[in-house]
Amino acid sequence: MGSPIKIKAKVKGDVAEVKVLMPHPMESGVRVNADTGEVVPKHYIQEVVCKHNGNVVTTAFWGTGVSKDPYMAFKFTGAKAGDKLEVSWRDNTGDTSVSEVELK
Amino acid sequence: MKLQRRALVKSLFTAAAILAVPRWLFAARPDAVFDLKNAEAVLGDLFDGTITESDQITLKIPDIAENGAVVPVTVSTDLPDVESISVIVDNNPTPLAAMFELTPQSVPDVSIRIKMGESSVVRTVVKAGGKFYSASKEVKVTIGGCGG
Amino acid sequence: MKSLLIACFLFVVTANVYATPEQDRLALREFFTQRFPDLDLNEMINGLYAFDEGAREQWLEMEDFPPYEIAIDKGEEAFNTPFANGKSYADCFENAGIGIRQNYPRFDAGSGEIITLEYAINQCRTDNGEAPLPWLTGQLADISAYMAYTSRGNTMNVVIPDDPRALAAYEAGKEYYYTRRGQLEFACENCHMQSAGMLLRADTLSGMLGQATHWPVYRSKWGEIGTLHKRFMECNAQVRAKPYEAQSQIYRELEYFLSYMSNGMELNGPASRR
Amino acid sequence: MKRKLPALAITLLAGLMIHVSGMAADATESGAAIAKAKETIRDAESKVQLWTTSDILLQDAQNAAAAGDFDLAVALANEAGLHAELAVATAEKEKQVWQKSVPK
Repeated sequence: MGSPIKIKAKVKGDVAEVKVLMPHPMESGVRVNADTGEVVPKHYIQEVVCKHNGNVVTTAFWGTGVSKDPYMAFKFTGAKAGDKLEVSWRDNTGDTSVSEVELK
Repeated sequence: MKLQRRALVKSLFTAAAILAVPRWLFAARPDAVFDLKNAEAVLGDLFDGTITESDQITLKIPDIAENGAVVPVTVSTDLPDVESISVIVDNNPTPLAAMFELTPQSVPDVSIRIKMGESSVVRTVVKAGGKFYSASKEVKVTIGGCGG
Repeated sequence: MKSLLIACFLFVVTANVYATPEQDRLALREFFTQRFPDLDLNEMINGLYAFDEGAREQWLEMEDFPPYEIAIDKGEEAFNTPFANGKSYADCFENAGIGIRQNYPRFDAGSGEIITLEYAINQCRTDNGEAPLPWLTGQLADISAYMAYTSRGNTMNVVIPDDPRALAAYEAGKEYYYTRRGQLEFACENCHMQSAGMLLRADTLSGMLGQATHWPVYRSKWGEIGTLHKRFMECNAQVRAKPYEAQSQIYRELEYFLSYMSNGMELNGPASRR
Repeated sequence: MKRKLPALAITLLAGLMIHVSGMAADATESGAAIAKAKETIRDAESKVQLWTTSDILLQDAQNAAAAGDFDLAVALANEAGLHAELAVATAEKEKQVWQKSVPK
């Protein structure tokens, strides 16, 4: 189980503005550990799924070019306060994390 | 025991819900394209059709990146029926950084922070109404995302 | 004539040696007012982003959801986790450790030492039978980040009591700041006063005012949150001066001086930087 | 020994003799140079902040000695000591002038 996902979501009109921060090393597989001289193996999030009341609203597929502790923001319509928003990720090692918040 | 049963019922319900929603939600991650080392190959493999430049896409990214390890990118567009938004960094070892699959519920306005190993053209390709549109920008990097 | 010269000489010597910390602070603010007449000096708590518009925009985007929030969460959890003896960090600090960052570093009359916040955190641990944490990054920086976060918006209020040892510590920190060192022979002052707001290669240099208000910092270059003393060590190494140990006496004195110079400014830690 | 050695051999031999007995340092000399540099550095460090270069040069000198390149080891050790002396010189000069930079 990966680190908890941090989600900030607010509703303006019927549009939800969502910002997500996911603690994750996002190792590209080309970085060399300065202490050991060894290449740090690839370890990165490949897929992020965002669900509004259980329905997928956005899916993100990522490569190794996304920054450490990834951030993403997106918007969707048809939202109101109290709705559920779930964000989950899966990385190349099969590790996952999922968090849910209520829209405000 | 009861809980497990409920979980099972719930997962069956979820499976049913999945079957009911449109197929395009379940496009798998194009793993092979994410491994390609050449931007042209990425564009050719990922987008099955002509890509036209569009001024209806706003690609917000700094001219000079503060730090190549963290470059903020925002893509938004006025194009209707947006299905996906991709971000490609030509000079990165694997150029395809991210691909967002949107739904009719989405507002086509996404942000992400990307790594850039060196100065490069950054481009976005928007799939809308079955067609492909793009915008690009040259970004200078002063500290590489791979070290420094 | 001769006596006038002597008088002048005496005046200069007196001014040099006996400038009070408060006179130093006001003179420093005047220096930056002259250098940047159009700048609101309070903006200098944001370091280089007070000067560099392009960098500032990217920083503001980072601040939308800054990566140091992860450290604040972890720090809060660690802060509230009791020690093996049942006590906790809250027992070691005034006001249970909440909203007090602006008072550090402080002079401890008992030991005659300068106590930085990180020093106090580890002191709290060892006093309660726990092993001290590494100084530069990790849990200590997380706890420091949380404690700074609870103090945001407060006004920097470092006190130099009427004690010759406190004043000597301040003076030692001041001398350190203005002394050239390392193979490149740069003083802190050369970069952060003379050249503040200008480019060093591709980096816009921050100004001295506000340099101590926003720690610890998540530097994208580090890819993690780190303490002020990590930055001191890095600055030293950049001018090819052999860094001292984190929380060494001289670095604590330097922090004391530097923080006093930011008195009256808003505490805004933790922060994100390039 | 034959009366007539080929000219090339004579040149080589002469070169070798000069190398061993004349200009070149041996393990003892490089060891002494390294010890002296260490002392100079230690002495300087007790008074002032060193340059990072002294430690680096000293390490390089030790590496050179370990690799049998005693000439290089001596040169690097001397340079390491010199950098320590320069750090002291700068610090002493600065003692006199740092006050001039303080805004009044």
